[in-house]
Amino acid sequence: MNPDRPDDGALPAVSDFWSALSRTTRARIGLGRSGDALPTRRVLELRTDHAAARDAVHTVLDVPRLQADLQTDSGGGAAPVVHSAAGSRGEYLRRPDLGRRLAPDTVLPRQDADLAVVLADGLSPTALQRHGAPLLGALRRAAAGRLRLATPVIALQARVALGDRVAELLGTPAVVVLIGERPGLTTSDSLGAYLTHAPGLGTTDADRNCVSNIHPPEGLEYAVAAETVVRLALCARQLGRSGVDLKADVGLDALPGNGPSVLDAPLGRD
Amino acid sequence: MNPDRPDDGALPAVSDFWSALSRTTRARIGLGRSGDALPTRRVLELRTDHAAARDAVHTVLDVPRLQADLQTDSGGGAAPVVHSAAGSRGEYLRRPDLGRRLAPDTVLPRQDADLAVVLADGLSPTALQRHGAPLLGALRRAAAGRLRLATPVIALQARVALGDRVAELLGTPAVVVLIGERPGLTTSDSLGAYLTHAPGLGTTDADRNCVSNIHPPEGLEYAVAAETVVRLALCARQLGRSGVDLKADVGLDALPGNGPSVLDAPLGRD
Amino acid sequence: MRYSSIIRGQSHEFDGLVELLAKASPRRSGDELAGCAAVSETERTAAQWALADVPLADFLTEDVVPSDTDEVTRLILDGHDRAAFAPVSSLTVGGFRDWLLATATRPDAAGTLAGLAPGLTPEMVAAVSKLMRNQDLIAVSRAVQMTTAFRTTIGGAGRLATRLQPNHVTDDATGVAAAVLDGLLLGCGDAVIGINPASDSPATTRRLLELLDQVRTRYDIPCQTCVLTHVTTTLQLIEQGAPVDLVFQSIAGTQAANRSFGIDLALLAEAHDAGRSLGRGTVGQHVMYFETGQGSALSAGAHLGVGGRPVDQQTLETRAYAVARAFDPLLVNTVVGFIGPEYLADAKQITRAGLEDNCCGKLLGLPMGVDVCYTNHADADADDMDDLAVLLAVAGTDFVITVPGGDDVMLGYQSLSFHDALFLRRSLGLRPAPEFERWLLRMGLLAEDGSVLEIDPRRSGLSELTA
Amino acid sequence: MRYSSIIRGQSHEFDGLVELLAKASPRRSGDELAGCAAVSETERTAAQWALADVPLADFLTEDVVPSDTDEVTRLILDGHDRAAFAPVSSLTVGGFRDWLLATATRPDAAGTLAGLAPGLTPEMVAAVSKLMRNQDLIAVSRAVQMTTAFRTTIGGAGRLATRLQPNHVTDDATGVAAAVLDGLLLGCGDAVIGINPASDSPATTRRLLELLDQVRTRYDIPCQTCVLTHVTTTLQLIEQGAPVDLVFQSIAGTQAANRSFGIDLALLAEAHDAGRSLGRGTVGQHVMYFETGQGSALSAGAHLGVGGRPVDQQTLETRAYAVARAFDPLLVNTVVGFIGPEYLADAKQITRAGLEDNCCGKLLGLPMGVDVCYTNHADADADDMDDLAVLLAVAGTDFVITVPGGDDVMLGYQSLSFHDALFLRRSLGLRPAPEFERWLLRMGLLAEDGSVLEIDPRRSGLSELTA
Ligand code: B12
Ligand code: B12
Repeated sequence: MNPDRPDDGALPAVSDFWSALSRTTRARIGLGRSGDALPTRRVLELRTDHAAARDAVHTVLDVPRLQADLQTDSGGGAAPVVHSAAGSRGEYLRRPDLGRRLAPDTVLPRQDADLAVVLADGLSPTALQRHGAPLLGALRRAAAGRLRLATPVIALQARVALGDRVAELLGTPAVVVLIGERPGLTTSDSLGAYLTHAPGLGTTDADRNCVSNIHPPEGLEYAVAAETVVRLALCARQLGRSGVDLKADVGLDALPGNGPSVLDAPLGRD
Repeated sequence: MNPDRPDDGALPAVSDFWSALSRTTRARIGLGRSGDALPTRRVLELRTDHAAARDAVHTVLDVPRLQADLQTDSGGGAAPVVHSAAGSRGEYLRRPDLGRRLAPDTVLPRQDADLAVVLADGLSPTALQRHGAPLLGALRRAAAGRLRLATPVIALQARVALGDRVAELLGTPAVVVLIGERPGLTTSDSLGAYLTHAPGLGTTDADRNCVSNIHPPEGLEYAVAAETVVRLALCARQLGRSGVDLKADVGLDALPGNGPSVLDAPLGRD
Repeated sequence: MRYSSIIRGQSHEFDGLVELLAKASPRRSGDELAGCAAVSETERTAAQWALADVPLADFLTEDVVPSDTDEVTRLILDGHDRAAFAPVSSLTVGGFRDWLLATATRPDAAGTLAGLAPGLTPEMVAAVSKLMRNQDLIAVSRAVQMTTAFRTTIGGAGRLATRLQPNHVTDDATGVAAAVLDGLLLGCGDAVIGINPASDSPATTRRLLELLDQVRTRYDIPCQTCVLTHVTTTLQLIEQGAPVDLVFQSIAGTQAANRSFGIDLALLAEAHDAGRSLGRGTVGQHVMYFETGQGSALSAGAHLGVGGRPVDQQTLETRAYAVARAFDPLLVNTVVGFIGPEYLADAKQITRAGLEDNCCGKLLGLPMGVDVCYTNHADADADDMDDLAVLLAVAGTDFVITVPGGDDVMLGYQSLSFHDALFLRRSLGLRPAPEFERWLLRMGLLAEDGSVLEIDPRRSGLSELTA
Repeated sequence: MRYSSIIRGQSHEFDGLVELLAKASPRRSGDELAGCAAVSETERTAAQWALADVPLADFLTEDVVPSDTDEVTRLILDGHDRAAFAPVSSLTVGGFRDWLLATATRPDAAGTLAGLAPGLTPEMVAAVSKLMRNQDLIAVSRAVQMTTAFRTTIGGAGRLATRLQPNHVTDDATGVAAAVLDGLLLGCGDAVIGINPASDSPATTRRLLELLDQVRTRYDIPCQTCVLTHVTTTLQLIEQGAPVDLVFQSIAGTQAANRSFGIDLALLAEAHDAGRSLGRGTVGQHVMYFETGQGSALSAGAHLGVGGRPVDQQTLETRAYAVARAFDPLLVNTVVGFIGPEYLADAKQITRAGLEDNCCGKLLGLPMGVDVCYTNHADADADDMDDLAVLLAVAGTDFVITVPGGDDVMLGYQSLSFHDALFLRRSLGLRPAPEFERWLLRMGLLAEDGSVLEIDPRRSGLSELTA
């Protein structure tokens, strides 16, 4: 059996049936059976993927490369880098409280902008490495003429709530955190975007909105994700708050739209 | 419930029945039932004892105190101390191979004696601390006029087979290792005595004899253990080897005995 | 109150129930993170000895989370049924463990325990669980037998239901349908066919609801469907006439934690009423589906109790069950290994927590399921999940979560696979929910001996599902 | 042979079956100690991919331990039954796993697997186990159903037997008898009442043998007794006419390891003959009782295979079963967590090894029991043993070891308690060996529903046992 070349040994026709469907989802459907169990090659695939996913958690972000990608994509000076209060990857995993706080003495210049943008490694540095720059580019395009974005900040060993502190330092009324979601077996490079209007000390997750699973080609596309974030940000400004009260497609039709967003509810490819 | 004051809540008469029997064994008999399960106080006792037993493994031998006890008991200079090749307790537990080797550059003066005596911490330093000196005293008395004992050596982070190396250095034809057996829940201070005749590189456990569970008052008494070791050593010298071939009570009757040994097979207290 | 015990001559003191419960908890990373865990095994057992002597009745007078600032505490106290409590009202926590284990071996155990449930507070139940070994948690929880119902009946002796979880990274309809087909062919979906939507949009949610409803009605499947969006979205969609079977929401054990989830008890009550008003159930009208999981309150910084002391995460979890039982749920699912290693570090902690949650939830009278799962940043693997799944099946858990190949590509974690459910049912002689079982037979998917047959999907009568 | 596989473009090479089997093994401390473990999870899975493609027939031509220096290897090869092997002779290791799991779901599984056993070598069985998840080990082992017999019948569907282990620090007769009484009152002892003697003396052993024989005959208990001394001592006592039911010996998977135990195959054959010559069995004449345990070969430095490479401890353990099956044992017990953390570091490793040993032994046709146990220097506790015990009971293990309160005061470790056996039997609907079950009923110790009754020892008819 070759791990890199699937051939599940099922009747060819059955296999065709499932492989047609497999083009519509990355979920592990039609795996076949050995008695009640998964066939040997499926078990080995899961083990191999698990080994890789565990490694993905511990990947280190290549900061200079990301900074370079951001510049290629969007021009401007190298993005500033901040660290959370978590000293190591091990500490980051055990101590989410530290991942939400900035390292002592972090300074950032105040900015006159509508939305701070934090590029955070989170649980998948790979996700940020791969999708951070193109997503930021899409965000810039979607925001053009509607929202003034602050200079992006790269945050290491960061949790979502770290964005609240960054926004405070920058002095922006809102923040979006583009963060590596925890790596799964199949998807280990997924970015999430968390928008928070008027972040402060009492902010909870109920006060945020989330756009998740950004990782084209399988996951959400950059342009759609970016347009959704921008519309949410505009809507939150109108409503005076983000979070559960911001029912995304309520009243949004009134807002000028630059393109499709998930708020228009496209059911993927269908 | 007071952990230090048992009161199992069973019918008093039933309890009397078992407490009479409990004087004959430290095994946890007559514990009562809650449905099929152990009553709460029994579960808590086991947990408390487990915490203590785990600590016992990591106890550190108080070497000066043991040396002093040995002197009080038997006169002579402070017993020399050797270390195995295991650097720490953690390494000792993970690397039995290191516990069987002497630390590099260990030197010991050659001795003109019949039997080397190694006092080894093994898995229960507490056992050696408590029973090492009195057992050595008993061994001295049992050996008097029958076997010449070498000056005892204290061995730290040691396994049984380390004795073979000590005997080589001392130049004795046989060795007995008095070693802390792994601590149990109830018995955490049990010493074992392992006798090896003509130890060498090819020696295996099949070439040794063992006298186990030495921890009066519940376990084997010093005098009995000592007498057994001495008889085994004499018998091994006669036979030319120790180990499985040395069927303990075969031909031993012919040997001059100083007292009772387990070879006389006393069924404990009955 | 101050509590104390003496171990081998050394005295240990505990300030109030909050500290006592926390220190008596089996070791777990979340309590260490919160700073309330015992510092040594000896201190832990000392707390357990002291806890064993606390009268159950004390939990009715000493708050763990202050009642004046926390509506969950008020819910617990106001809802307490003194008559149901009577049989155990004079027992200590230690005596209660003995009583439970003795009761569990009696033929009338299920009736006795069902009658007791309204008399128990979550804190009593959490307390006794801390004295229980894993085997006790299993023995007691399997003695609890109760059922809830909507279009299938959940729970009862000899049954193990499954949630079919066909998540998709972009909520693609065909992709979701393909996973539904896969699961149905493997005999899963009797607890619920439930999608976590990647998007938060009400429009997307509605389209997914309609998709699932079409599948269900087209094949006349006795099952309930659900899109696990925020309760406010579901409420809005009910108003708009979308086909909502079950109302989903994540809940936690304190008012503040629930607030961080954007909910409170009034909102849940409103949602419960709205759900029931639709009258869509056939064999029952339990409409709520709740998810919980140790650590969520701490994650939201909403884990403090009396005196500002951190409450241990298992006690808080059990309080979430008190929230659940106020709304007669069809399903309560603890997502035990889902959140991450900061709350449950490894397989040992996940296993223990899974057994605790299952037992505590069932003692409080709930239809309990467990998401037998782990994340890739935790110290666990598929072998550990095999073990936990077997333990829970023996412990009489009512349902488990199942995902294609055990891999949720959207939520980024591993749960059980449909195959795992087949293994569990065969190894322990467990069967699907009765209505669903009859449907499987009718569809030719089930053999007489209970095996799910391996058939060519194109000849299954379901193949059009993905067309 | 060189074996290789490519994972995500990176190639991994393995030199011979010895290295391939070792690197494909689930992580454990003993293999790390021996220096043969995979260095990363990726290397481990790479080895598993390569192993999956190895034809089973290759194990008949490529030695793991050289046949010219090892009598165990010669025993394995000489005893191999080609006809029995035929049904799987064309399969690879990976295909064999699929075959086993498919077979396990068929109604004729027990017959098929019993027929296959003589065709399997331990290396084939060890190899396939390395590809199996914990759930596979359970599914396959529970499909194996076979029995052995002496005065009770061991094994068979729906049964779980127990060794009653009444050890005493000084072999005191009254103390031993007290523990025997305790165990019998809790329904244990149907696999064997077996004492590990603290002393090595033949005279002591004989007195213990006589004590147990008196108890057995006095109360007419259908059971076998044993004093677990060295086989040479037992041989000597048989000659002297002592009442020996079973001949005990610890065994290992290489000639050199057995030599370090002071035994070889000829000695075991002699002992087997001597035991059978006594004709003391009533329902059968299986007289051997063997104990094994991962790590014993490595502990004796007797773990090297072809090319002087270390063989992994699980493969060596499985080879010990080949030694066992040559002598038609009544009981084979793997003392899985007994030796210490240098071989199995923690509960996860102990659990995995227990399931492997049980499955591999049963596949080779043996009556397998497991000493569900841990030592105080390992990272495990009673909760972990609760879990493993349940898993094994589901996996159809034939018997477990039981000790008063789970605490062996002489051997210094914790095993299951008599109570644990009650829990297991009730939770999984398992019953004692049939002959012993009838005796329990006759003695008024068993209720009709299979519960062991809680009765006053003084009114039990057994109380004189300790007088
Ligand atoms: C872990 C997780 C949770 C955990 C969070 C606790 C924790 N300590 O991690 C729990 C189980 C409690 C949870 C709850 C909910 N979650 Co959630 N969760 C996730 C998950 C699987 C991973 C998140 C991640 O990796 N974050 C990255 C790490 C590095 O950052 P972090 O700072 O550690 O994580 C924080 C955020 O993830 C935040 N969070 C988690 N879920 C949600 C949901 C929303 C809407 C917001 C604003 C924030 C938020 O909580 C964490 C702690 O502050 C994602 C799926 C995914 N693939 O990302 C879904 C996901 C983000 N959650 C989702 C939802 C809907 C919810 C709930 C609203 C469900 C409900 N009906 O109640 C609740 C309540 C959330 C809230 N307001 O607090 C959706 C969001 C959909 C959307 N586009 O809005 C997602 C995408 C999954 C899904 N498709 O269903 N969740
Ligand atoms: C662990 C153990 C084993 C392990 C040893 C492997 C290992 N790596 O530890 C295993 C399971 C393989 C084992 C096997 C046997 N054991 Co053993 N074992 C023990 C135990 C429980 C603990 C020993 C200990 O703590 N040692 C201290 C540590 C620090 O030293 P160590 O160097 O790590 O340990 C070495 C010795 O313990 C030695 N060893 C272990 N058992 C025996 C038995 C004899 C006779 C000898 C000479 C050496 C020996 O093996 C270890 C590795 O070299 C003791 C009971 C006790 N309370 O002590 C029984 C005990 C020592 N064993 C005993 C017996 C009888 C045996 C067997 C002979 C049984 C049999 N019929 O085959 C076999 C074969 C032993 C041999 N010749 O190698 C008896 C000895 C009785 C006596 N007075 O002679 C004891 C006292 C238990 C009992 N009462 O039944 N044993």
